[in-house]
Amino acid sequence: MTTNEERLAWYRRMVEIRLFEEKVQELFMEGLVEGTTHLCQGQEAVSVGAIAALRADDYLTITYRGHGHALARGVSMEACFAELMGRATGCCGGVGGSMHFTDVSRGLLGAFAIIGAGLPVAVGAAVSAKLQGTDRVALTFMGDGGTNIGTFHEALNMASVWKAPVVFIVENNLYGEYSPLRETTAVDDIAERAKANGLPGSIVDGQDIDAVRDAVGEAVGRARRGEGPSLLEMKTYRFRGHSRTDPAKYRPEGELEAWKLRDPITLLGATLELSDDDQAALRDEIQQLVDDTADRAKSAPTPTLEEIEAYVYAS
Amino acid sequence: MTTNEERLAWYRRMVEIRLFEEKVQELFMEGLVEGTTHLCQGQEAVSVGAIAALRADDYLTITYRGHGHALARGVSMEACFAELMGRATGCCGGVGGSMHFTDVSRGLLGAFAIIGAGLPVAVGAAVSAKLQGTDRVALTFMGDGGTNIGTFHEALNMASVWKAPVVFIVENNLYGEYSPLRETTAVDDIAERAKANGLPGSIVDGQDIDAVRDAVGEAVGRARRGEGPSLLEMKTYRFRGHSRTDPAKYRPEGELEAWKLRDPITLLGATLELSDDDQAALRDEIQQLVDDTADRAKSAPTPTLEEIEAYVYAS
Amino acid sequence: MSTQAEATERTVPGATTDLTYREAVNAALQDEMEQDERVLLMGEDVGAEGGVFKTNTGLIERFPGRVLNTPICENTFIGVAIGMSVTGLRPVVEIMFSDFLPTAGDAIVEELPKFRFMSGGQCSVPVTVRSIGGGTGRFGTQHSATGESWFMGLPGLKIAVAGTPAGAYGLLRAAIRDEDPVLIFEHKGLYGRKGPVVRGEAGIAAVGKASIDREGTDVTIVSTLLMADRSLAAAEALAEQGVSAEVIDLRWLRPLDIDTVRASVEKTGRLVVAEEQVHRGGWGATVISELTMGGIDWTSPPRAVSLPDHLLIPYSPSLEDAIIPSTDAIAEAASALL
Amino acid sequence: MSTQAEATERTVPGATTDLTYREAVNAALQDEMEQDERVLLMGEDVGAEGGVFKTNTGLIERFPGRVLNTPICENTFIGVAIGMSVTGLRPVVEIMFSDFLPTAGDAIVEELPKFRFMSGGQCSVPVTVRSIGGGTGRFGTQHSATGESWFMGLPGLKIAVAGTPAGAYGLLRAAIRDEDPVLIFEHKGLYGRKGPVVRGEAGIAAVGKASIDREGTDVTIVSTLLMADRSLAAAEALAEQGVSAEVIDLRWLRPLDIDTVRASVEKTGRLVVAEEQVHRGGWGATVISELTMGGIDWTSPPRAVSLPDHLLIPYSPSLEDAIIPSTDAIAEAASALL
Ligand SMILES: Cc1ncc(C[n+]2csc(CCOP(=O)(O)OP(=O)(O)O)c2C)c(N)n1
Ligand SMILES: Cc1ncc(C[n+]2csc(CCOP(=O)(O)OP(=O)(O)O)c2C)c(N)n1
Ligand SMILES: [Mg+2]
Ligand SMILES: [Mg+2]
Repeated sequence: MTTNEERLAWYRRMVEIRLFEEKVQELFMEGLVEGTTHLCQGQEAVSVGAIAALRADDYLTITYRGHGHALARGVSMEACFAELMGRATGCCGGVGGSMHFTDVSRGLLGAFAIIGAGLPVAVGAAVSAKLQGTDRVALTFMGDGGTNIGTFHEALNMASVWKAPVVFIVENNLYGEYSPLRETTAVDDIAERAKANGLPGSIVDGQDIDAVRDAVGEAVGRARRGEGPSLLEMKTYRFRGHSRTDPAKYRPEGELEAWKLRDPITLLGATLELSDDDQAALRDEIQQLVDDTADRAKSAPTPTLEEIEAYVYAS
Repeated sequence: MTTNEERLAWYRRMVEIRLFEEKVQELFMEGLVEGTTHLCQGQEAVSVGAIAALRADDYLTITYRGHGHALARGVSMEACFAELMGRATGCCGGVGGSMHFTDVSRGLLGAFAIIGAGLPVAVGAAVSAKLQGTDRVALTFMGDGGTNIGTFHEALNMASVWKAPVVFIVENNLYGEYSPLRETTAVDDIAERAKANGLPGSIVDGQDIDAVRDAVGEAVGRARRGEGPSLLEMKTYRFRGHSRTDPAKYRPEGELEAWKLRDPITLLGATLELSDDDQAALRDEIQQLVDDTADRAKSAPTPTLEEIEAYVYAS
Repeated sequence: MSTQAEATERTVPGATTDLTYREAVNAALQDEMEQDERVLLMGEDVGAEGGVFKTNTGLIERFPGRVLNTPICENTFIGVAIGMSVTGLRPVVEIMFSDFLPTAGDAIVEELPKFRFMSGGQCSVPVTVRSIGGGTGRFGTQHSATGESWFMGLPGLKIAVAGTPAGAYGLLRAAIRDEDPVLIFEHKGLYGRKGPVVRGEAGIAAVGKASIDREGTDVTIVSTLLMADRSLAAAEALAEQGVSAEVIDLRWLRPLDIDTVRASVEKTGRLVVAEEQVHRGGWGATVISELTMGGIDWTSPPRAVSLPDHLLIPYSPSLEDAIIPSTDAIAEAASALL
Repeated sequence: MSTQAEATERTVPGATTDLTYREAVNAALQDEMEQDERVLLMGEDVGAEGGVFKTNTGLIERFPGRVLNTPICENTFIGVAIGMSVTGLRPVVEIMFSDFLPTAGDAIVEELPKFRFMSGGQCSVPVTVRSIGGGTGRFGTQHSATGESWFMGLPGLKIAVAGTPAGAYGLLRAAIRDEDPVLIFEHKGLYGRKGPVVRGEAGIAAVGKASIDREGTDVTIVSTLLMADRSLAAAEALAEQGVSAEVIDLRWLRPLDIDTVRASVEKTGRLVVAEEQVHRGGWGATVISELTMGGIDWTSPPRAVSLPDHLLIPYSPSLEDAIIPSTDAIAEAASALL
């Protein structure tokens, strides 16, 4: 179904996200990015694969770990870099920072730094689409640890009861901050939690972008046909610590290495039959793009207090 | 296992609760009770049967629909009447009212007017008992509608993860206020929701006090042996509206009548082989007790502001 | 049931009629839903039986599909309303008792006011949250707070408080039309109170404008909700003693109409704030602080008539009455300034 | 990691030593857990790696079974702490960022303060909730609030705010020992700040007592948290200009030590409140209101240096710096009064 051209575009996008986030680390060292960041390295197949299943007029909400999702949705890389550097040209005018990448023009309604907060918003967008007689669908991303907060269940239940065209994507990367899933979560498979709220839940290999795309495509189709919400648990892994300051020493030895063997970029690359040279060339090209884009973003001004005052109230 | 003597005591207690609540309605008409009340008529087998499975040193938390539970736990009927009339001799010194019947000396730690709020407290008491090396158990009661609030899932998950000796009793009376279960809740059987949080859930006939006592006995035993929490869904029905002002017109015709055929008092009475005369005599005796107790309660003084000031801070 | 819907329907638009505070809420919902099909009402049991406080009578019949009963999950359904509002709808959320607002604490503190800002102004969030608070109902400690000042320190929100039927009508309509999130507080002790309401556009309140409900020259009484009602009664009593009290129903806590209050106090030199909340952390303290910082010339130090700082709201009826500021207490505080 | 635990362990009890604010928190937890085995620490990721802000270093090793990592569910784990506290334990709950307090809104507003009262005084609720707030970290709109005044209008609660290492140590120990629920606010911008701490009983703060951190005669500056630190720096700068400023670290918002503030302002006649929050609805407004109602004789009208009322906290570093009251801004406000 998916053409190899599209799959090559996914590959490109995943490499872009990976190198974008590498660059973020660099900019941090240079003092151009401050505060905190939560990288999604290792999880790129989830954002790129899932968002590939959406239509341009669909909605989505994401989290503080949202660089990849924003880029996957086509938010301008320059606006993302500018946001991280607090510039007026940032995707949130420089006031949001790393945790709030938003682009309403692309249906990306918000990125939330409070666990669980994005789910109800996605349910609301989905219900809204339905009430307005469109067949738009909403997608919402969250983490495994976040399924322990009440809002998760509340949102699933409401989506079910109101038959909202929404798809819940849980990126199960095995940890919530420093805590392994097992220590905080009473189930091993988050998909189990769907049933308690009357919706289908299934488990997907989050490192395999084709599997992600197919599963999300199916769920989105179901939602679009008015058959209701569903939940997909993506088994994945973050290659970095939880946030910038976390060296992730709590991981058992060998775990990271094992998961790196299933790097989603490598896995997709292998199926694309790209030669090592092709891959290297593509990477170089994207690296250049990333570096140039970051440079351009740097040169923008920071916003003024007058500018941002207009962001508080609409009227 | 249960002797007929005990079962007769249950019967008595259920009649007491029933007539207590009838009296509350009367006192309302007389202007002696104000505000609101949430009667448990029809659900008496749940409170009496479940609490019969507890030890005197166990803990429990209840809700605003808690008259029956407090009486079942042995809280003095006079203190309950006095509380409803806002007297200093009330079980909460007159400041709590109908929604907060509490008796810490009996392990009845609190009655909550906010949906879901009693569950974490019960989990905390259970964890506390465990950490302090006792084999005490906590029981917590809630309604079906209340299982849609996040705290419900949060509390179940924490109980599971921490293996807390707690038993969650959901009194599924088919409605949350004016809303039938189906309209707000994505599952028909609340017991389904246990699995999402890694604990066993089962369905019990809440009109059959022997079934209630047995199921709760088993769950309490399990908790006491350190085998973890569980959830029991009691299928039951409230004979009255949600609260004092609700005539319950939203019920489909015949529903109430059908459930009245399964009045838990009648059902237990039948197995006790009490003659009609015996039953009438018992009822009369209890009616007298209820009337006398209410009269005594009336004569107590209301508290002073100085008295209740001491209830705010302990130090 | 239908009598109320009829009562409000019979009203001629634009004309002044006497409505109860409850009817005024109902009329505002009706009129906004009629005029703008993007407006929805949602919350727990908002449909059947006209809702728990019978403010919604007739709406589910008149606007099928636009009155939505929710499960019990305040935090989530306000979040749902946010999602609706940024995609073309204008939801009105009912929170049955103001004491349940903290259950939705994240949605109210972190999401509603910040949503537009965090995006860099990409969207607006026209959500109205109605909530019903206040004492005198013998509902006890967890069902009697006004909650009116809990969220006043949150830029990004607007906050309205309805003290009269006219306020209940005009503020609710203004809230629904506003592009920003508005919390609007109703008082359950006022639902039966009757008063004049201008139905229609002319009756819509101006955002951020306090209402001078009675003019006077000796002392200013600033109040909200039930206290607005009692302050008017206190002013009557004061008039009999020859004291001319100006009564201001604040109507908005954010934006706060400090100018109207200042102008009044510049005239009277004296101020009583009458509030059904503890003074600390509330709008009353804010009003006094801002006037003082602005260098007002107090004829005598201002006073607050408030809930006691060392007590919670008890069930026991006589005690509940004893702690909620009475008409007499307000009048006495005003007299004491002269 | 272990260096910090060692650092605090090396301290001789009773002696004054220089500790960082972070070490002071750690020492308070250590000392209370050492002395009273009913004390527990619980919250998200409080164990591993010393917790997110490294305040808990060494505790999980030293007190096995008494440092409990929770799932992400703030409302529930505060409720769990209540259940523990009424059955013989003394839990200390960590809420990682003060912005997550609203997530636990019901537990904080409706349960913690009311639990004892609603029972008619049958039990006490010795729960301590530590939460870490404040700006300067570039954490953006949802992770930078101090939140200090959000709950100040709630009888039944006690609220402490730590502005110095001595406060961080002494207030936390006082909170844990108190029979009532205490919210204690730490400021993430202060963790690295060093200052003298009296370790041991003598260092435990008195409940409800503000601290005069610097004496002066011309102007009183009242502050909390990071602003306490900046107010001291402002007082230094003012001294160079020949202005003698008295700096009060309020330390408690409930009970509020209005007497200490009043005594100071009676002496100086001038007041600046320096607060990392908007003025409206906060402790600064309350302090000014209560002094004014008490009839204080202002030499010149008091001033507030606060967060802007019309802005939220932005990520962009230069803007964040621009809105959080600076040492200069505090000094200027004080100078302007003279
Ligand atoms: C209500 C709330 N509590 C706590 C936090 C702090 N926090 C941020 S991320 C995180 C872990 C989330 O884990 P998970 O959902 O698995 O997502 P991941 O970070 O692994 O993508 C926590 C506890 C928060 N942001 N919001
Ligand atoms: C957080 C919160 N939201 C709403 C309410 C109002 N309320 C009180 S009882 C109730 C229905 C509860 O239904 P259920 O859990 O089935 O218990 P039942 O009353 O049937 O025993 C509601 C919505 C509340 N008390 N708390
Ligand atoms: Mg995770
Ligand atoms: Mg029910």
